[in-house]
Amino acid sequence: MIELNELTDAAQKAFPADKLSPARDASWELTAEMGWLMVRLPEDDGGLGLDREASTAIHYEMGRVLSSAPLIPAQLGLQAVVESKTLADRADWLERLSAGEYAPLHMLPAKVEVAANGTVSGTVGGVFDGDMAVAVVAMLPTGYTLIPTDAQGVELTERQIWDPSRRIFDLVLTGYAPDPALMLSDVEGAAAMHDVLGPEAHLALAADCLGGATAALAMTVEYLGMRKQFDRPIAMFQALKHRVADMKTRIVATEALLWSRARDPEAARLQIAGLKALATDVYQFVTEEMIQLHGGIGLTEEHQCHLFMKRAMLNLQLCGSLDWLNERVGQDALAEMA
Amino acid sequence: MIELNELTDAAQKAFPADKLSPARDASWELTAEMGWLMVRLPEDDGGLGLDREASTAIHYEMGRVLSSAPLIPAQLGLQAVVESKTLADRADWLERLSAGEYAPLHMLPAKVEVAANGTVSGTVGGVFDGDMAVAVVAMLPTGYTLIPTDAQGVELTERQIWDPSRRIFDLVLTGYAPDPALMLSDVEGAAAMHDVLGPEAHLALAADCLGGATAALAMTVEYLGMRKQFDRPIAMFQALKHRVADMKTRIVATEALLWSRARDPEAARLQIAGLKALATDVYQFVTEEMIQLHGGIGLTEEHQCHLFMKRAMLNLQLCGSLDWLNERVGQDALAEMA
Amino acid sequence: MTDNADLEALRSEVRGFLDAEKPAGWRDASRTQEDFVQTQRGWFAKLVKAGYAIPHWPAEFPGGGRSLAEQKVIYEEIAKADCPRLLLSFVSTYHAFATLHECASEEQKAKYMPRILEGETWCQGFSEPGAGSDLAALKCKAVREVRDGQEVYVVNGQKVWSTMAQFADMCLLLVRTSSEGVKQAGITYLLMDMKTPGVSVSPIHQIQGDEEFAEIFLDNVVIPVEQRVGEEGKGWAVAQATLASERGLTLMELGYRMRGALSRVAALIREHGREQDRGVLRDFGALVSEVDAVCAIADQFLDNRIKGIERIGDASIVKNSYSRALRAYAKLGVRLGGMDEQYVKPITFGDLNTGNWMADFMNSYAWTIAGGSEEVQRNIIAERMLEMPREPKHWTL
Amino acid sequence: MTDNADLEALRSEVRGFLDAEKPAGWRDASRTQEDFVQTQRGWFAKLVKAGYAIPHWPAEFPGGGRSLAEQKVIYEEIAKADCPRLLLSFVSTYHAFATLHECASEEQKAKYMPRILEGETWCQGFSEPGAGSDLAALKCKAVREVRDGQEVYVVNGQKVWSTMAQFADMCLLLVRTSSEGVKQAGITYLLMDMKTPGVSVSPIHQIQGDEEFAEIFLDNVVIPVEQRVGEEGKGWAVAQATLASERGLTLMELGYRMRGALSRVAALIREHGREQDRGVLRDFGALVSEVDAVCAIADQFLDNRIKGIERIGDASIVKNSYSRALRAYAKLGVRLGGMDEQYVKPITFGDLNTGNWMADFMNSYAWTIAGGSEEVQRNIIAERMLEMPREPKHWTL
Repeated sequence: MIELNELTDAAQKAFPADKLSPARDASWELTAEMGWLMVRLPEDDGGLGLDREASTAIHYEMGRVLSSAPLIPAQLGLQAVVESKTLADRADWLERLSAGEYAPLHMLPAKVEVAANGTVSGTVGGVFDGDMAVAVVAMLPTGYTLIPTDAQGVELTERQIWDPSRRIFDLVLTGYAPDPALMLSDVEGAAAMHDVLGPEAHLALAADCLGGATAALAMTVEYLGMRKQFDRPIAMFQALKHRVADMKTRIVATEALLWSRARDPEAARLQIAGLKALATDVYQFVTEEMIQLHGGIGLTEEHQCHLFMKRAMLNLQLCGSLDWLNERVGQDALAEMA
Repeated sequence: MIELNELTDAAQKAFPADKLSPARDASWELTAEMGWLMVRLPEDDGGLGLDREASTAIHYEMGRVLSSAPLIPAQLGLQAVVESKTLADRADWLERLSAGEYAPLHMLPAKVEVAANGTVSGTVGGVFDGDMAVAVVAMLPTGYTLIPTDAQGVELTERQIWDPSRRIFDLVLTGYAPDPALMLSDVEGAAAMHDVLGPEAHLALAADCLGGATAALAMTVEYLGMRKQFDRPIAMFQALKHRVADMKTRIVATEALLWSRARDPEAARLQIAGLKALATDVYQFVTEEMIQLHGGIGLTEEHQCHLFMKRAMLNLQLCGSLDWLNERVGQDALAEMA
Repeated sequence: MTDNADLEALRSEVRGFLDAEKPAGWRDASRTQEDFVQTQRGWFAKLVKAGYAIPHWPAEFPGGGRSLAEQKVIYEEIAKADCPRLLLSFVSTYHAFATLHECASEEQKAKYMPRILEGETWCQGFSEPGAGSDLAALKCKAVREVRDGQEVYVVNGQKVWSTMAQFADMCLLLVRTSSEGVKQAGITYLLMDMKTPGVSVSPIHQIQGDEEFAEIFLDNVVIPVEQRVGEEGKGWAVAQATLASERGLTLMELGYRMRGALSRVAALIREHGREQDRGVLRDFGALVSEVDAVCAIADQFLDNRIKGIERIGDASIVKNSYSRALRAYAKLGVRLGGMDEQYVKPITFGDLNTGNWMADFMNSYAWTIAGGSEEVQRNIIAERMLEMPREPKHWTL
Repeated sequence: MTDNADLEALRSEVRGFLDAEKPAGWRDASRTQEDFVQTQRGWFAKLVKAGYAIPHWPAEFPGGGRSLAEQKVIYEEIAKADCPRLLLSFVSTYHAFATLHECASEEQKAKYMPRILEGETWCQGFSEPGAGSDLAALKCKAVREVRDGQEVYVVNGQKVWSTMAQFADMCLLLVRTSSEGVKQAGITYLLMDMKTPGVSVSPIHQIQGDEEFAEIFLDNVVIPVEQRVGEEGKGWAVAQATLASERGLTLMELGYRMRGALSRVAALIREHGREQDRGVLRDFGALVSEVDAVCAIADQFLDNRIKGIERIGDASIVKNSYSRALRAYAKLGVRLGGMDEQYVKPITFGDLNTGNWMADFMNSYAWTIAGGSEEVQRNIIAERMLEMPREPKHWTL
């Protein structure tokens, strides 16, 4: 518990609330310095061996400042390597990654085909900050694998996205021949690995959403208290107060679920998927209200409202959309309650 | 236009707003006296030959006072007879019905089976005020037909419903042998007749909803102005004012669509189905807000709020539920926009 | 605080009790108000005997002296086992108890506490027709007189929304003894015997058919001064003790019950053949997660109370989260049930997630209106948690 | 009023014109602000020539003297033919025209009306950073002086949310000439040449990439007294004429455009293989009916204006209905488009239902915020239509 507070305090000091989306490269360095790349690395592998609650706390803080450093994909990539039972140079990779080299898990589906000769062509989507990646952890039809970004038949193409706090690349494969030494799992192992990585990704994204939503709410409350119309602070208008109260209520309840899931090692995969769905829904709701309650200023790039909204909209699509996740949660609950 | 105002004025005089859900039998007699049973009967058949706008105006007013007289099913039953090309004693029936005899169209699906010998067994649902019906216009697998309520194998069973402003019966058929002389259509003709009756039913129900919603809004505004809390009328609380404004906005916009459809003889079947869906949705929304804004008193039977809510909830289910109708409207629009 | 092993031991002890003693078919035995009262009294007596009815009372009472963490375990298990809620004895064991325990004289305590354990039913006479959420605006008038040599209050007025007053033996009564100064100042707190001449009770017919609440009419009701709790004119402070006595446990319990009752929605989906309807699956999935969040926030609220770090407004957030989810739950049921739900079915008295969807739907409004409406909770959250300005006290148009 | 046969004749005449002259590929020719301005100017000139640009002007102007019913026909047909909206010339042909026509001197009319027809662009200098929906709280200060023997106003201050001010030749400017009395009293109305020294314009970067609005900075700008409309200190009344000049036609036009653009949602449903998703079909169906209702209410509003039976608040209802539907439309698109919509696509300047769903979604907020926010409209509906009490003027906490 104390450890968690320390993590949070340190994060808030390193990334102060008044500086949204600080420069990526410096943030990434700071992230490495803080030891956050090693938080979830087991102690046996030279890491800190902290649990989900710790990483959730960090992702929450990074969400709060709309961090541009790709800590979530980095953590997931590292975890894939940790989990791997087939990677040849596992120890070497772990050392490199915890020292700051970057091998992200991609956060959007891979649309690839495997030719008869085993080469792979197509696009692996959602590679955050591909420009600084030495390799990408990709889920291919043949299993999870590390794909070095400088390998033959591999190209990274940046895709312009609405969210200015992050950068996304496609990993474009053209007859890429996967290196057997870099396989992280075979086909059978892929499902098990997916069951590990999926909930981690969802938990991290939910934390990002709720950190962001909390910051968005605070900014909105502050603005309403400051801005005057019709000779009074607009915070005095009850209709606006009630809307802010609903923002607060939804954030706080969803946050309670976040911590409850983060602390529960038994939480089922779809329980965490449902949390991610709910958290993204709340984040969108909060940022929509934020824009409306800010009035005209919220529609200008000069103000920071839109950064929250655009991040919320992107989070809705990462690792499964709201529709997709809710449908699966519903299906699963239905089956369970048969 | 003037004619319409006259109809509306007469209706408001005959059914004053401060007397909700007046006794059924007296209302039914009054309805007949007002000539409303003959409104849509063509002049050639001895009726008033008025158009949809006129009947819509009347149904709107009847919705406003939560009328317990079954004018909608009566009008639809009459129209089925008007449309019939096969009914033997058509003229005779028209005379009887316009004189006040009651042969309603049922407003919920028939779940019946036809035996090899042509007899029919099962339940025809949604017969309003079956106790006063001489016959029921039923859509059977063999076509539309008049089923006399005193025929062999025919029984009416009242079903207790939440809505206290109306009474619904099941028409239970047990080996009922349809009378060929009472057939209103054959199987082929049934679809055409359905295309006529469906939009009429939807338009009438939409009018009922919007009349009711308008009355519910007026009662709510009055209550808020009267009721004091924290030393002021609660109508002063802006959060409540904004909710009332949204009630008003949704009602008025949907009402504009009601009149636009009522006046347009070319309106497509699914356009009117969509109107019914929207109007029921608005009615539910308005009555939910009505209850909440009335506070505790709205939860007691002594107050009239619940009458509106229960009627709104039943209207949602008559002649196609919200889900069912929206799905069809969506499907149709999708096909049309191919 | 109690350590985890102890809590788990208690948990399995409670489970054992519930396995053996869970009242079978209690819903069917609650289809009328009278049956409901019967069922409730029997269940309360069983819990008293087992030592689970009053875990929050001091240790001198059998079954008392439990930590909040222990209380939570007991409530959780009762909810998960889907046993009846202790509705009829709620006012006596929580409201009356807290009032007596914190504010009453030793004589009053000695007289009433044991009677509560024996099953005496209490009701609360706080709300009035004109006051609503503005409780302190109450008007029920008490005049101090001497009658037959005894100092008494003569009370006239009306109370409303009194839970189960029609079955109550005693009433926690707020009256106005003065109209000077601020409205909170002239309020006095009395304990009233419901059999006193001049007291009449009339149940409120609720729109879903339940009669959970009643009106109390007071016509020259004579109450001895000894029945006063606290000083004259200081009743408002006593009322705060009454009102603060419980919230967290109930909402946690109700959250778990709603979580369990999600299976009713699942059954409805199957019954109506909507298993392949992706829209319905999504709506159901979203509801499942929302209900999970309600359980989590109610849990967290209790944990914070246990740790002593509860803040103003926390309870409002729990209440609004719960009532929002309850509404969504009931509305989904009404929608999926279609026309079937428009036909009246027998209700279960005093139950919330009954699967009688229209009744549940209408009942859900009790949660957004009673006990401080949703709107009042929003004010609290905005003004007292987020420190936005309060509504103006004085104004002109 | 015009009779139906005449209206139908006009309708087919307009259709004939649009068939022949509809600017092909105008969306692709509006991908940059400059191209957009070019496209708009060309289309306006064409409409002026055809006599459809200023149907609401008096008959002495070519193409003027049309009834509101005729104007409606022209707008309807332009919308249904999916031709560009006349955005760039909107302020000049509506706001500037109404102001000149109703309140200006003969000299002013004679000078400016023809220039508008020739394509002169006007902007509106009303809103200020501190004022928002509380327009009369404006602070931009004008001091009357004599300079070089001429009576002038020297203006200092800032305006914001001025549509297309970066391309404007002239500005309808509200300034404060006095701070005595109520805030409405000290406002004066000026016509300002945008090329006057001290005027600088800086476009506002909107969050969806458009630059429809600009800020205007006024640094010792000298405006001759002859450029004043109405008396000094009476500018608020003149501003009402400006603001009342249009609302109905635009919303009717936009309603029809949204109705037409529903096919974009249909295309999206097919593109993403959601044709069998019953939830999506329902959401789409509900949206179709909601948009139909928007068209109906906008239509009815105009009909009521034609009949002279418009009431206070009607316009607010139309605006909130439209903006609610527009939001739902854009959100459904963003949702159905999924990740595809998170990648930036080229926007169409000055367009609303572009199928660039994230841009449309963000742009939809302009309709709930600008021109009297959704909240201000709600106040108008509650207070002025439903006669609920206004917000208190004076208060203490």
